[in-house]
Amino acid sequence: MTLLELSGLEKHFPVRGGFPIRRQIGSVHAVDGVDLTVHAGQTLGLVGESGCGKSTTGRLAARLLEPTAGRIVYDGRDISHASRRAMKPIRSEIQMIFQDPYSSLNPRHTVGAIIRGPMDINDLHPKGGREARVRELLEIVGLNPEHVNRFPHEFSGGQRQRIGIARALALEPRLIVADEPVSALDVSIQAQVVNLLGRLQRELGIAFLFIAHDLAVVRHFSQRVAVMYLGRIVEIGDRSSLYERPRHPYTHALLSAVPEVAVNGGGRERIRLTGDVPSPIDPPSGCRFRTRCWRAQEKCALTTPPLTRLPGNREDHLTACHFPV
Amino acid sequence: MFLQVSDLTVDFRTEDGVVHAVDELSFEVERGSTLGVVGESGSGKSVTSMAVLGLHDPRTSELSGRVVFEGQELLGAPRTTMERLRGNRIAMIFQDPLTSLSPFHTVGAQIAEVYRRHRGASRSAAWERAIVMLDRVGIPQAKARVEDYPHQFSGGMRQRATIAMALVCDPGLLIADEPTTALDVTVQAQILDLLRELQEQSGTAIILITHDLGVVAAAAHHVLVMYAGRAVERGTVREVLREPRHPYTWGLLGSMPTLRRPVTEELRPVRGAPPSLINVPRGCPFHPRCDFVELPGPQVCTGERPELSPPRGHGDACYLTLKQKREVAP
Amino acid sequence: NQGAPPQGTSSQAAPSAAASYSAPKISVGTAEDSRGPAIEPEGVVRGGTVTMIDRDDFSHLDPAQIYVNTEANFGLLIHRGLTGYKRVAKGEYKLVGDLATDAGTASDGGKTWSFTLKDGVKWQDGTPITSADVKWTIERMFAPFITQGPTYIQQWLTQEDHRAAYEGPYGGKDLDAIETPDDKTVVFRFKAPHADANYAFAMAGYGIVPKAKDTREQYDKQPVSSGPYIIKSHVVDKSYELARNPHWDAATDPIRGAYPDVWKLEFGQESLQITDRLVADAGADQQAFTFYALTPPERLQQVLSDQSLASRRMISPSPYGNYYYFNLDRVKDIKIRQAINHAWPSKQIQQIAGGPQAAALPTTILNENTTIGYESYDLFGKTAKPEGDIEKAKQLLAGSSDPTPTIVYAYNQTPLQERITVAIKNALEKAGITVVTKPMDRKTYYDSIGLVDNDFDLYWAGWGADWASGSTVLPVIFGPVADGAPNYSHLDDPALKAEMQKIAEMPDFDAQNAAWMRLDKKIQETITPLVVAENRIATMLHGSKVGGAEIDPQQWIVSPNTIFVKP
Amino acid sequence: MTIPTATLDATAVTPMPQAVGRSPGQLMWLRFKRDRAGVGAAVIVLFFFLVAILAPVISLVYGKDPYTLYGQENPGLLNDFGYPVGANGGVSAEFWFGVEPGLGRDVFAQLVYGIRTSLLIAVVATVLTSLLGVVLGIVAGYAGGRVDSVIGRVIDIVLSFPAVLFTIAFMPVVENLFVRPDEQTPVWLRAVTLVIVLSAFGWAGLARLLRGQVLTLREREFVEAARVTGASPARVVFRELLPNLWTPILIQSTLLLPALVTAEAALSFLGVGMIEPIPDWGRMFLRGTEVYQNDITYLVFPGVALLVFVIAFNLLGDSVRDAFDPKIKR
Amino acid sequence: MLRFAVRRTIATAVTLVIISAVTFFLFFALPSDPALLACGKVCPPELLALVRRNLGLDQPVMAQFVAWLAGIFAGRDYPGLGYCPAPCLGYSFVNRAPVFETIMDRLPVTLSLTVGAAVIFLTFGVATGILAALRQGRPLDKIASVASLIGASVQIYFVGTLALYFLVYQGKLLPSPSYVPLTENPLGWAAGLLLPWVVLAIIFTANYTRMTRSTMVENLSEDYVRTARAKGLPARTVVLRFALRGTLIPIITIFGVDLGTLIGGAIITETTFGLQGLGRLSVRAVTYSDLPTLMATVLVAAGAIVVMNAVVDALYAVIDPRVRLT
Ligand SMILES: Nc1ncnc2c1ncn2[C@@H]1O[C@H](COP(=O)(O)OP(=O)(O)OP(=O)(O)O)[C@@H](O)[C@H]1O
Ligand SMILES: Nc1ncnc2c1ncn2[C@@H]1O[C@H](COP(=O)(O)OP(=O)(O)OP(=O)(O)O)[C@@H](O)[C@H]1O
Ligand SMILES: [Mg+2]
Ligand SMILES: [Mg+2]
Ligand code: NI
Repeated sequence: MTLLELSGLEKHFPVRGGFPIRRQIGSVHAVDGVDLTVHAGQTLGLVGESGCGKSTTGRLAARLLEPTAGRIVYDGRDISHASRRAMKPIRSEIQMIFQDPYSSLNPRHTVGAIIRGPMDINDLHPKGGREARVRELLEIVGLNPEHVNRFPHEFSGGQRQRIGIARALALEPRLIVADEPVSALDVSIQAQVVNLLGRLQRELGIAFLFIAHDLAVVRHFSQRVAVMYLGRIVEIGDRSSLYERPRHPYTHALLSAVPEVAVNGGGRERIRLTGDVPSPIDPPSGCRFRTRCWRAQEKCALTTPPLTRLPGNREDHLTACHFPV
Repeated sequence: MFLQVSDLTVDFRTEDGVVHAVDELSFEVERGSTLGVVGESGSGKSVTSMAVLGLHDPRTSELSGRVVFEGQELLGAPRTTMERLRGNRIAMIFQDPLTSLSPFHTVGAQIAEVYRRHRGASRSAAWERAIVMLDRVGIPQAKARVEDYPHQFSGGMRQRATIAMALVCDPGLLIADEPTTALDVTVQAQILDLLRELQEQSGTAIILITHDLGVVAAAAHHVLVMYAGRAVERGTVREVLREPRHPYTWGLLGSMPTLRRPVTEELRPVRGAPPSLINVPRGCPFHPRCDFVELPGPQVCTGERPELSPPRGHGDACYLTLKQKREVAP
Repeated sequence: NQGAPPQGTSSQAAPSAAASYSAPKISVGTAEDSRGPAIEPEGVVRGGTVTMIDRDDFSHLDPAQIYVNTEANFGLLIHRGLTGYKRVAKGEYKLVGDLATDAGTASDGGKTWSFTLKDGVKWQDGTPITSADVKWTIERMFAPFITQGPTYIQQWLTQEDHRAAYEGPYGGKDLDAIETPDDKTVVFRFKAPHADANYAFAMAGYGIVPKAKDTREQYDKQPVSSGPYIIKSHVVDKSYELARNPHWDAATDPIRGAYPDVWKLEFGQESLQITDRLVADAGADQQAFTFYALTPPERLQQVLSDQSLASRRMISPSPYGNYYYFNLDRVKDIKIRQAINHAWPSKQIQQIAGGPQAAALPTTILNENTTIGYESYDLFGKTAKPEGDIEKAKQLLAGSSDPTPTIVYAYNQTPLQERITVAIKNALEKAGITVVTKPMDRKTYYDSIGLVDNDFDLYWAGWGADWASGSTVLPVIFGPVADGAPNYSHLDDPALKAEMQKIAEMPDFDAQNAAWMRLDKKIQETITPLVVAENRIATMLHGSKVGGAEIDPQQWIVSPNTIFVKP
Repeated sequence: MTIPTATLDATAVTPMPQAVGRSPGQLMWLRFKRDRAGVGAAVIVLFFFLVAILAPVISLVYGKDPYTLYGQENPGLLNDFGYPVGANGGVSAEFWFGVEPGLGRDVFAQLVYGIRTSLLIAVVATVLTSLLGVVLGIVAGYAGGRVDSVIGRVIDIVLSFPAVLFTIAFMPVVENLFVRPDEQTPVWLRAVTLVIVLSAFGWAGLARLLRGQVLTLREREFVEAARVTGASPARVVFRELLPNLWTPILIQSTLLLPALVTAEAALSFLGVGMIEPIPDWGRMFLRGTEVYQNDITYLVFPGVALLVFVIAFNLLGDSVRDAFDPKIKR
Repeated sequence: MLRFAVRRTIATAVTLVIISAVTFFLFFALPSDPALLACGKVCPPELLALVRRNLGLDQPVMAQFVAWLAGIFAGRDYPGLGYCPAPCLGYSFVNRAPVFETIMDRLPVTLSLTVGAAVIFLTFGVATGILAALRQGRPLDKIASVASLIGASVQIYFVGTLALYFLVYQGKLLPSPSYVPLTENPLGWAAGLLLPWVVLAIIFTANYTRMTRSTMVENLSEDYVRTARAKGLPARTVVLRFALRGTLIPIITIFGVDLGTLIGGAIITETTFGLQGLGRLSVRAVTYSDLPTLMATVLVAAGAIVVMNAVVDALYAVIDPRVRLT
């Protein structure tokens, strides 16, 4: 069942400049035509290199940003341009977990205040009162409920991320946009948090849009995975299909760049990309990956490959490439 | 031995107490080989590398032990000696390519400066050298980019520039402190390849510091696993990754998600949080988070602190017997 | 005149009985006295550069605009007039002819005055000064752009509203009342007798202006010199440099010594700093002195008790009158006015101003120093009880229309006046008077109290005689009641007016002065329109290499005429 | 949907051992307490406040008030020049700090009452300035766009406006505006005018600082976290941002206060401070610089009092800043 | 760079016009009538009207402001007073001179005072700041911080008065402060201004010492400084070429403000030392309701601050290549 659907979603940030009067002279095509769907109770992983527009997509999905174009349909309702008031009933259903466990918690609020905040704002009266609910949530995420009156700085990174998770859970959301929730954490703590999220999903049936740049982590937590490059989805598919039979050269490159613990793993073909991600202000024409793609041909520059199912792929495995691997 | 560190201890005096960042750490590096140092955040990896270069502020830190490089004792060596060695025989690459380059000077100037300082080269010769180095680390159109400022470089290019800067005097030892942590996977792969290439060309010894066992597997010959400022396991890459012996190494390996591990399986994190370095747990510092303290008996793990054994080859600091380890190892 | 804006204090002074100063002797000199050169001070040396330090630059250089003593004093260096005061000895002056051969000849009972110009008097360009220039000088003073200078001669020649009678020479019309029978003679015909007209001509305001070089408004910036110096450079509000005028001949000038070759004037220093500099007497400051920077009360003790300064000290009581005027429109009961006079804390104010050596406590309206034939009286027992007689004041109040009156006291808000106000309030309140103190903005102080329809009961103002006679004091401060006019009491009494008119026209100068003195007492006795305030005694210093420095007791400023520089 | 409770092992994570419950305020207090200079300064500042509050009591016990002209009423205290007769400015058992030259008031009583004036004006102006600065700074920073540029312009203009000239010119005008000509100018009017002038020109600096702070805070993820739960802009500003601005606000105001005390003294110097007979340090100090050659005592007492006061306050401000700034190690 | 210059010039001009307008209209609200002051003691109404007309005071305020503004660029004619050529800031009836002349006369004094003091307090402040940072926690650091605290707390009129008394009048160690044009006598220039410079420096140095120290401490722990040390560069180079560079930004920020304010006129300093600079000119202008002079000093004061801000912004880009000038 589709819970959230993004179609043709675009977000352009204005670039100001010009002379002598400053005006908009261009725009950052942070998100430039993204189509993806999140199924209820499932996780969609979103990976890609830094700056490719993952966070922007996540913010759009949580309606923290207003899309430039395209549609955001949540649970059958178009919320692309919904006002704050119109969003009110849905607000509690879409929550967010942030990348930085340090800056995402207000250093001047106690843990209790942080977790209770969303309930205050949305005027929720859970059974047993908010205080009890806060304690309950702390317990759920594996923190000592006695710590409600402490401040964020008294917690380690992993514990803080749990506080962030508890805050997101406070409104009993159906969808959580998790923007790189584990990137800032140490490996051992990262594993704790990933396990926690997995359990929450299983037990509470929450859907996740899980943003990360680490393909291995995404693989562990997502049923479906989308690969993003320069504002577009280049490949999206079921976990096993995508990891085992990636079709887009970029997905290939990403996967082969992940260092493996297994010594002399062998067998894996190693693809080394050269050069950098082009500027999102002036993205390449046609297929955006063509400037770094070893398979690129003339056609790639002329037409933009559509995100389609390639022959030999499973039904929901879509790829945007003219010359797939 | 090329570089021999023995019983290195680094303490920091802070407001809250003395931080025992590194505690009687010993290791060695052979000419032309790579030593991977792994451990979670705060385990003392960076402090160790900075100690080798003598970069700690003597007002807040206290160092003891021995650091012998090419037969020369570095701990307590006069400042001028250290200044002559740094950037010349021993070079360092830092974790964050954005902040470790001076934003105020051109990339070329920062590279050329090292060359002039240590080789007494002329301005133009040093500049030429900078271009050559940038070219060597794979910066396209090095001639044109040499006059750019760091902020005009992308993250990957900046890290290449720091590598160029480190290698400009053909150092015997390169300390790379998490050189790829801040970078994307594709760039990380490029950088690791580059380091390997350069090592093959000039036979530089490398200390590669990271918390990513995958990186170590890809780039190191030997591994040193650190926990709370101490070495808990040491050996060749194959030994440590294939047959890890210390429960902490197990934990590290277990918490790393990989592309191969079956997805149905949950990750096996090390439980708990890293220890305080001010009140390091008595005995084995890992015992509060260790699942196997009961096996050798709790008094044992909290009592005397375990040493690396055996002293050479694949060693670990744990009271479990090899047999016990084989039984409980995941 | 009202004197220059006071420095370091806003109160000005008259002599005290205790002080050992005698009032200056002023008499009219003969033609012989009017010959140059000036009498040399002892040990005079010619040449050198002298420096004068002061706070404010002069607002006017056009003689016709000069009324303030500082400007008049500076005018001595560049302007000459028909008559002037010649220093004969210390404290002794003679009114002599300056450009004129003598102090003038009156005829027609004082209605006609004639002067003859000396030979060899020249402008700075070498052209001779003629009677036409003198006539022109007076005529141009009728022009509308002349706003500041004295008006006596103009009024005497025409009428009280002299501008209405004649619009000045620029339209081509001349004034018949001035005759120039030849190049050397000039005759003034007044409407009424004025026995003291030769004193009036000694005012700097009647310094002459060359007819050929008159630039009207611009003349105020670049005057033509007839005196011993010419202005070499002038930076507004900052400095002057004067060099010798080659066409000035000492033999024609009985007044100006003009000993230094170069004058440097420096402005912008507060009197405190000037005093400190002169006390220090370091480097170039040894050749420095000040025209008008009185030693402020804060430095008096030091300056007066330091014996090493004795030779460089100049002391002179103020020739001005300082008064706290009652607004007669508001304080109508004479008993209250007299009660306040009795309660007045003169001694306290004196102490705040720096003590008996800084301020005298006069009891009369007319100033001892500038009144020929001065006689003292003490109506309010100030000599016996300078600190005020509260009991007497209470008695008077008890018998008045309002035993607990409220008095609105307006004052010029300077630090010193603030402190004086504290003492006044303190004293009057002891007598049962409620004092409302109103600090006024310095720059609009005179404007505010000058309004006839003001809301204050009591306020300070000063006035000084323009020459040594009551005729330039009483008829002025009790003159017409108008906005901006110096009759701050709003005393408007026809009988008094008539009496003053009568005295002014008395042909005998001495009799006139005696009459002014009697009127002074009568006014205080019968009307009590003011409280006579403390009068400051100036103490000034000069550098150790400055000679001949002396305070002109009439102008209350160091005269440039006798200054010389020791090598 | 119900959430099952206690599905997780709550002990999976052990709390960090050194994390004892301390709020930022408590932390600040702890750091502050350790700063001996700061505590000393705080004690002095407190002392000044106490003296200000207890001025009437002190005056009663001391037996003198700041208004009576003792020197003029009792002959023998002041000499002919108005200077105290006794040595050291007339310091005696009766007049602890001597007698004022000229008017002969009691210096001690004046100083004690003078604190009231200085403190009152400075405190009120500080509060007003901070309020204005905080409101405008936060609004500019948070609203951004046009509002920001308008406020930014106003800030620029206020900062480049010649405030002192303005004050000198308008102090009398304002007074004439509010007081009927035949009424006593109330004491508070001058004080109020001073406060208004000082605040009107003082807020811009703080606003600019806070605007910058808000700009960075706005980008912090906790603001987004609040917005994602549906928080209104008002809530974001007051509940999320404001608490984070207390530190700069507090630091600024503790440093602003002494600056205002000196500013008030400087205005007195230029003749637009408090008028006689209200005891005022600025004016006493100014008078001191005039009479110091004969009566240095009269300069020393107000001078030293003002100096100690301002130094103590600045020191306190510095200490508060240090206490709030974990980066500064002492 | 050129774009920046043009854009900032426009912005500066706009700001200055606004400030001028505010000043103009505010001071028009003053009760004292400039014409009355110009007119003199005895001032009949017709004469007053004449003065008004000559000074242009009979025009509506707005027209007067426009005339004043236009005069700056086109010059202005005053009937009865003559023509005031192009940078005409008006004609002062108090000084009886074109304001521009007076300003140009005072400016060298103020500039000499400012620049000399600035050189002292900048070099001295930064040097002690660096030393304090390097000797963090040592006696020198403590001394520097105590000294700077005291420096920041004292008043110019306090230090100035005492310095004058002890060094000039009593000690006779220094000549009494005065201004001699630099071109005339460089030594006399320096000697005459030495005391004001030093006194100003005492008060300003403090700020720089503190600022330099704290930013320096921060910068010394920057990664790139560590890199520089790891490169084997001598300590001196590390400090001066790397750590100091980042410290310069906050320093020039406050330096710009200080310089701007000082050029606008160090009122109290000039009063204390009897120097004839813009500060005293402005106070005098206020005291005498000399609107044209006042406007001009305000313009110079505000202009100095605004221009210094622009210069500082431009310097940011010179110091830090990351800063883009727009
Ligand atoms: N508010 C904004 N204004 C202008 N540009 C923006 C803004 N937010 C993001 N961008 C730009 O949009 C692009 C995509 O940014 P985004 O943060 O979505 O990337 P990301 O994939 O999340 O990267 P990362 O992995 O570094 O977090 C980047 O080039 C970024 O600079
Ligand atoms: N200058 C210092 N003063 C006090 N403590 C310090 C200092 N430098 C490092 N430490 C402490 O020493 C410990 C080890 O730090 P180190 O930087 O070596 O860790 P690391 O292993 O490099 O971690 P990371 O992976 O995060 O870089 C940490 O707890 C750190 O807080
Ligand atoms: Mg992101
Ligand atoms: Mg590290
Ligand atoms: Ni493609």
